[in-house]
Amino acid sequence: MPGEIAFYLIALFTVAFAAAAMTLRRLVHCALCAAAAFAGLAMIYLQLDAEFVGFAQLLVYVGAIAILIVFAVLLTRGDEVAPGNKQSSPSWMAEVAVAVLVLAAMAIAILRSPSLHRLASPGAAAPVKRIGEELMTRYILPLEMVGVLLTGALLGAVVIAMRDESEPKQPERVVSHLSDPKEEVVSR
Amino acid sequence: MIAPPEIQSPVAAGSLNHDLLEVAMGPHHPSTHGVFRMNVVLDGETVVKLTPVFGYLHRNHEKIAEKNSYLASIPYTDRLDYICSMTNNWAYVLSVEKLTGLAVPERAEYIRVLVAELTRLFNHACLAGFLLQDMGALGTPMMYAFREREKILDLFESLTGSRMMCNYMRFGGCRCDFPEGWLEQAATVVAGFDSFLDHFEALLNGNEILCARCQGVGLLPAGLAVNAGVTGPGLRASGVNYDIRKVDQYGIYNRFNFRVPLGRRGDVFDRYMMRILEMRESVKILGQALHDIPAGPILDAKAKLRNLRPKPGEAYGRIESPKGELGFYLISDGGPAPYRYRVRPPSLVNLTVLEDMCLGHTIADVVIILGSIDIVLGEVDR
Amino acid sequence: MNALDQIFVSAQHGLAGLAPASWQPLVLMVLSIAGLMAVFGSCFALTTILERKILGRMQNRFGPNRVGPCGFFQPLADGIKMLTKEDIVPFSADKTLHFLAPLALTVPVWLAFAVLPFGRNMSAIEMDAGILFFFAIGSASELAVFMAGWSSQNKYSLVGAMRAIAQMISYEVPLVLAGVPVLMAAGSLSLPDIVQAQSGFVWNFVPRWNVFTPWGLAGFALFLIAAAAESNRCPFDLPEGESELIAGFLTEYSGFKYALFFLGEYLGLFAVTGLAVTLFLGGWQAPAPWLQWFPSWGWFTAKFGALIFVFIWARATLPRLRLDQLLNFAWKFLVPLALINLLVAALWWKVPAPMPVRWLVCAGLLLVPFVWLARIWNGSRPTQRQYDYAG
Amino acid sequence: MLGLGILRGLVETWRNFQGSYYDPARLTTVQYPEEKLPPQENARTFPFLVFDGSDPMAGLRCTACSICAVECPAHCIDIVKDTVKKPDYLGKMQFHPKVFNIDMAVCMECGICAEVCPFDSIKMDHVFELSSVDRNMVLEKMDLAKPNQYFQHIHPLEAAAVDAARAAEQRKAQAKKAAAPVPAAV
Repeated sequence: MPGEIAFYLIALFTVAFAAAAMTLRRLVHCALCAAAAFAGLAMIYLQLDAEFVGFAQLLVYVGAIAILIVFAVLLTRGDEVAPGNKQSSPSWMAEVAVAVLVLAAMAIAILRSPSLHRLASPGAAAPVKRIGEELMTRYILPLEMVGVLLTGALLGAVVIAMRDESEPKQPERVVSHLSDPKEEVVSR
Repeated sequence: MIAPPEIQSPVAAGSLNHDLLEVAMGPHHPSTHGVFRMNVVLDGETVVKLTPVFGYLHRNHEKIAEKNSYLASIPYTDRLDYICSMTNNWAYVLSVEKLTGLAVPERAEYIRVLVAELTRLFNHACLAGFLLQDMGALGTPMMYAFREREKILDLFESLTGSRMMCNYMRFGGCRCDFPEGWLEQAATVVAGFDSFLDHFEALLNGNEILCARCQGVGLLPAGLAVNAGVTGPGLRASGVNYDIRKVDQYGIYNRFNFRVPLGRRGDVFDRYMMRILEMRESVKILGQALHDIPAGPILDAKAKLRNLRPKPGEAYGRIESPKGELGFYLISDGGPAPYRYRVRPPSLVNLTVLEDMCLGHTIADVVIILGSIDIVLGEVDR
Repeated sequence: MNALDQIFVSAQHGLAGLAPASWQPLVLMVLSIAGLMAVFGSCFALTTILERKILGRMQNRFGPNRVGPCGFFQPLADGIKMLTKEDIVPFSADKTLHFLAPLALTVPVWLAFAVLPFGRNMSAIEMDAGILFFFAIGSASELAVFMAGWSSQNKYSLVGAMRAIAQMISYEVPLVLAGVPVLMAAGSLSLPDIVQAQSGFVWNFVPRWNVFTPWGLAGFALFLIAAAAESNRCPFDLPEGESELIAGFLTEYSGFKYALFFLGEYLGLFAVTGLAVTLFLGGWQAPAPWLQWFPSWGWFTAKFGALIFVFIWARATLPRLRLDQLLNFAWKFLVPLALINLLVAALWWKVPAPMPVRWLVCAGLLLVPFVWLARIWNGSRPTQRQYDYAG
Repeated sequence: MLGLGILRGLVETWRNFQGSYYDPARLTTVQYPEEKLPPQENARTFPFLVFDGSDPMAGLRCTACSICAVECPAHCIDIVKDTVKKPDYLGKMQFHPKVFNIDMAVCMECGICAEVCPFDSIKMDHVFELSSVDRNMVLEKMDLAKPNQYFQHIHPLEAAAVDAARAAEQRKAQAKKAAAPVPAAV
């Protein structure tokens, strides 16, 4: 019973922050709320005794991805949404459609999952060691694929970032008070 | 009724939405060496524009001197570059001596060289300390420099009665002779300074962080330095051989055997090293002066302190102060006060190249470039 | 010996035994938390005064010596000053975030102490993935610093916050990578297991601490450097950079909020130092077989204190790096070296050779890239210069 | 860039760290309220007026010539001459100051007043702990007057020279007086 209360509290926390992340006006607030929602997710994992996944969620999402979002918010021009503007994108229909499709796909996958129909055995927490072993043996191919994908993404990011460098640099402005001596005529 | 101006947050409202960030560094900023302000325009952390704003410490020095007698201006010169009061005194009395044609007894000339080189020692040591403080070294080198400075200030106190505002030199000589044992004490301090420098250099010179921070930062090309009138170690770091002690040979500097170190690149590191190397040379000069100092009077018999009325005319006296060429330009109309009294402060003139040195560097570099120029706001703003 | 060693554990259990049985787990937990907060709270106070005194001595000054005997009540005076100071919130600040930032920094840092083993059987929680917990918790402080810098609506704060984020992201990578060989060696993510893996002695006098292996030594150095950067210590204190940015992201903080930031930074330093002790210096293990009579928590404290001293020592000596150099240093020097270190550590376990040979081979394999990387990371320019003299 | 310079720097700070515990040349701090530096003969802080004898107002050496007030760079000395003359130590009739004020808030302790005084009347003091809760920093004649013994105490060499010179002058004046039969009006 206390576990269930905790679950509902955490779920409320997560959903509330996720909603706040979508509705708040200031982008930085949204980013911080998103980080809080990520932390809520991590708590749900922890409540499920999935220590490794929970901490990885914290480390990756709160520690890295949220920071990246914040960075992106700061580095781009933070044009604030005007207070009266209710709908920020004209193509909202398409977006809703995409969201519904994704939700449907995930719901189908979850509903079809066999684990839904049996209760988790008590003490089924996966020790870190076993996760590691599984990753290194049974799931080695997906792991390697993810690694290759991430490396490719990294290289792509580097290439994109490097393009600025190859462009001809603007000549450094040399400001010298001596370059054009302004003759001042003193009249008496 | 005028509506109150709408207060907007500086970050959200204006600057961040543009690419450039305008920051007013100073007058309340930890590393502007006094009340100095730099209006910096930043692109990220890179400086694209820098406007020095000074005058916060203006004390009307020149006009006060035009009201006071010649003698009464000497204590005011102490307060120009308040670290090096002795050299300020010297530059001023030198120009009055030129104006009046007074001679200086030999012993007084030696005393002047002694105190001026001692001043150069602690000024340069403190500068290195301040520079490292600006670099974030928590003042450790500065404290070591201050430790040595205390010893020199003790000497100054027993000689002149005051540690910093010495008010020591007079037209045609000096105010008072050494107290007993002063020369021996000075010899001890000078003898200890070389080992202090060894330890100081061991602490700093090879430090990788210092090298990385200073080398290639704040380049000052020799041409620009000459055109802008930069003098002192900053000019010599750019490779220009110009030391007024050698050029003018004022006082008795032709009697001493010393060299003028020259840099090759003109960056912050070279300017820092110029100070270190010049300290070594100053120690040499001090050794020779302490050895050769003759007995005799310290004030010219014809010297007249009170009620001095030089013949109408003008004079410009200049010396190599630790910060560069310090000159006093005086016009006398025969009255008890100079008709025109003008200071040529090295700090101010050296400061004019600040923007040229800073452009393209980051905000962290601005601080150390400013530190390497070695300004004292008392002299800049006068 | 055993009694002294376990004095805190037995005291905790003795006290908990007074409570009814169903409450005992809760009481045990509360006692651990109270103990941790009391010990590290006073450790914070002690460190501030000792740091100032040591810095003073290194700079040939006395340091604070006016309040109480030898100035040791100075933290108390500082605390009263901080508490009674006016709490100023800038007019245009984002008041909620401005208020939350110091809390967001301090609270997770306290959590990080939960997994550190301070002595034999002395860790608040024994967790399977302890080190992962530690790093996950530590990553929250970046957001706190960002909140502080952004909400102050001050340009210096904002620049400081940007610096802080860039620095923390960059240095977390080498920090974790430097610790990975230790996890490989111990085969566990649990900190007590890592300490246990370092027990015993080679030839009966060299402890089997990780720091005595080449990869451990390199990892230790990398870890310390990255830890200094993670906790904003000199020479990586750019986010505060008082000579450049006034006080960086702390510029608009005063009073007790400022004190909380201060506390958070020091606690972060303590936590990461404690982790360094655990990972590389054998945790609470004694350094020699004949010194095992000394309680385990005593050894932990001694090693911990020594490392804190090293941080203070570096602070007294080094100027700070520039931001671009700082990032170059992380990405072009620390990260490659940490990766090479990982390889060398793997080699260390796989190479069948007698100990000294193995040691020399691995040390050589680390030394060569070290020299090479050290030369190139800042654009390979010579540091020695020649000067001409005229006349 | 191998970090050797950093290590050398660390050695240097370590040397200073342990040196500060036993080497007095390293730890130069003087813990001020408890310890004080021995006073230097030449040291100068604020000016004071020297008087001879025991009565400050009768023995004041000052003759209200105002040279110090004119030469003072900060013009912080304010002198009003008395209307009656009094004999000085040589028996000569001299004016004395009715008002002699020095504004210590303006004074910059340069010592020029003492330097230019032809009567050895104004000298530089050694006291420096002058802070008070009182805002009035204008010191008057009574506050400024200090006995010659005090002057002898803080500036022994200078005071000895001054005293000798004054004694010689006095002897000369007495010899003159003995030679001249008409006594000067007292």
